[in-house]
Amino acid sequence: MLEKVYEIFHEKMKDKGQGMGIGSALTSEFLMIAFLIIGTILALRTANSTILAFGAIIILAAILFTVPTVFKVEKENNDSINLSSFYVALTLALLFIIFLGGI
Amino acid sequence: MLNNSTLIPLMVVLPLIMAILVNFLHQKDKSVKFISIVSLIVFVIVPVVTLYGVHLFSGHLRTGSFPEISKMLIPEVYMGIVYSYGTLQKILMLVLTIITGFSVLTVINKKMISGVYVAMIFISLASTSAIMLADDIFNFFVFTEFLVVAQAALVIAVQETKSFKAAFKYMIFGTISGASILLGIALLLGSYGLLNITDLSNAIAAGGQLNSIGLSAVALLTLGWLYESGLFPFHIIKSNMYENAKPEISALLQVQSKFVLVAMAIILFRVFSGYALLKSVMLGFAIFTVVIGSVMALQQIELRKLLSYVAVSQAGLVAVGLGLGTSFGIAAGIFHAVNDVLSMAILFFVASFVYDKFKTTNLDQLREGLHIAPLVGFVMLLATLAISGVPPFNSYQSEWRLIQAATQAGLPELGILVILLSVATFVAIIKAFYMIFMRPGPEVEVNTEVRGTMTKAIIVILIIACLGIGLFPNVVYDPIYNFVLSLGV
Amino acid sequence: MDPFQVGSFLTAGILVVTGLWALLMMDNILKKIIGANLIGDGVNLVLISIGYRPGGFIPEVMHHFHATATPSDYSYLLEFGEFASNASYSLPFALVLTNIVIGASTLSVMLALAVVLYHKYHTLSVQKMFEGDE
Amino acid sequence: MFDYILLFAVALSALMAIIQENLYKSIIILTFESFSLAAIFHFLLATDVAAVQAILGAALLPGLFIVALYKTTKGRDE
Repeated sequence: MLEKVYEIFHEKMKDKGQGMGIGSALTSEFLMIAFLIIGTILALRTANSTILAFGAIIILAAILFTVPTVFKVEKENNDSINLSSFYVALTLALLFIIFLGGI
Repeated sequence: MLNNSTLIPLMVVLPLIMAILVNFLHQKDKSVKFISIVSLIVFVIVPVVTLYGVHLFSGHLRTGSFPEISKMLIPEVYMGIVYSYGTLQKILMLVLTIITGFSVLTVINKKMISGVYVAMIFISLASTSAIMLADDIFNFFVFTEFLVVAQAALVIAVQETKSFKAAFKYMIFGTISGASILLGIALLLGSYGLLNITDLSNAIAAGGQLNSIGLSAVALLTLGWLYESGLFPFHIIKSNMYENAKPEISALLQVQSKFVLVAMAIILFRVFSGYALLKSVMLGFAIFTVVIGSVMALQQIELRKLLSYVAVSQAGLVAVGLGLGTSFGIAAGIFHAVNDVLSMAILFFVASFVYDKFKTTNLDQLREGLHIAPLVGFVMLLATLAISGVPPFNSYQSEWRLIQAATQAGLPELGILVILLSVATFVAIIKAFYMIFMRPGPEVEVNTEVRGTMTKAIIVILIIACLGIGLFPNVVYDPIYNFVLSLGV
Repeated sequence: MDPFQVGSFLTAGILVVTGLWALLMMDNILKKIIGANLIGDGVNLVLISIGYRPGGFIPEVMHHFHATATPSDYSYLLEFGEFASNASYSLPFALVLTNIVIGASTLSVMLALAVVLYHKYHTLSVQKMFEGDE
Repeated sequence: MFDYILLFAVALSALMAIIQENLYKSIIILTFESFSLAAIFHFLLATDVAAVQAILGAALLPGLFIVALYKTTKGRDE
């Protein structure tokens, strides 16, 4: 299993250094997965256990389908000004929805 | 507590005066050098000798109650700016002035001295101290704008295309955040008629439930907070700034943004005390920043970029402590800010040394550095241990308190996340350490003229400070905890 | 509220939204800076509208009140209470003056950066500047 | 009545300044917007702010923009 994952990362990171690079990419991959699981538990624990169970299953499925997530995260965090603008607009809207909508 | 301390405004006024003075002395390098060293000594001394208290500019102490809500009659409005100076401000001011001093000394030592450059450093110092001291919400806004321009100017001074781009992005989004902070202030002024933070907090607490105007103000000010501290949507912009400044200036910039984070979060907590949703939202953004920052740091193969993302993710960790909202959590977050600023400054000074010595910070081109600079390598290893929370050092104390506070606040999952993040930070920086100092390979080109005595002295002093705080944490932590308790948020 | 005040708030809202749209969506670097200027104008208009008092008078220009004046000595001066209930609220004006100056300085720095970036890339398009090769 | 027309003019010229393709025209419209805003400030009983806004909006701001535009379009022609 792990060898397979290593192969995938090896394929994806041909131009970005090997060995330690892949090691750190794997670390960040595990960190992302841990964050997604812990975030789901944190967000849904307050609701109720049925929602928690379903939400956890959905998130696990999502993780299985999106692995490796690291490269997607990296793609979303480039230096482009347009992407930052999009996220700023999104955040502004989100803040107003949260505070004025009273979620 | 309420003595009118005259020395307090000197912390803001002196740097501004000195900035104007060294700005006039452009190209007279010797006098700039002399004046900067003398004024730096004064800047460090002033916070030490100042008494705790408040300073009232052209004002008088309010007696009795605050004015009625929504009634903007002139005689009832309490005009005049108030600066307050307590134990927390003293600790933060000391750390800020000392690291500013180290940055300026490095700049002088590198013969890059220029009047305008030092002036910009002094203006950013003055703005940060004003943000920490001000008890007036508009004064706070004015100095955030100053800080944005001064920091952008420090990055522009590098004169590379990438730094121009970073500064332009920083200023574009600075306009948005500045406008949103001012709009939030305007909404508060319109509905309560007050600018003084203490009065405003009393008025809002007496008004009960926030109405929709107040809630809009919360949203706008939160956006401003996210920008000033470089959290989630602005983390790329902030890390771009750190990356494209000279490393010794990045050491200063990260101190400023972390302290502004703490100061503005305290202002928000005081103004909207009792509004729990604000803290949850802060916590959410903080967690997201921490994770994204670490993940991005692990991917980098350029030392300065790596350290920038680590700095951003550590700022998120500070915000996690503040977002927990209990007094224990807030104190732990502020304590982590102080600790983290010290160890992060060591790493940035090491990056500065590496940049001068090897003429590059690209990790792929560096190897076998331990023969050339054994002391720097050793201190970088210690700083790596310090920043990832290994026991004898200071971050261990604060991260341990953060985990404890998370558990006490009923969120033990956060404790797990904090542990994972310190592991990730350790992996990211130890990778850089290995590649610079340990990796075998052919010799790299070395600039023999650079001896870096000043940088070595600075990093040794800072690592000793880290060790000292780690061994005697209560010297720093207890005053912070008492201050947070006295805030009553 | 006075209808003129409501109109000012609406205009300020239009200014802020227009500026935000230009700042976030426009590709031209000078249009972005124009957007930044419009946002600042909108916020200033909000602040000034807060201080407006329908049918009141201007506190700075008409010297109806002086700090040391008493009604018996200066019969043409208003009493403090009358002044305070008729003059527009002047605290926001001070804030707006500060903000105008800060906005102008920020704007000039941004314009200078735009010029420098133009000389590096020979284009005004932000897209090409920020996604071109280093 | 005139003050309401000014409000409308400010909103419209802000939109026009953004939509306008020609940057020179855009800057002229922006100057008009700044100046009308100064007039609105006068109607909102803030004369001192109106004076500052009129000076900045009518002289400094278009001057800076025109200089920047001149520097950039001249570079394109070379």
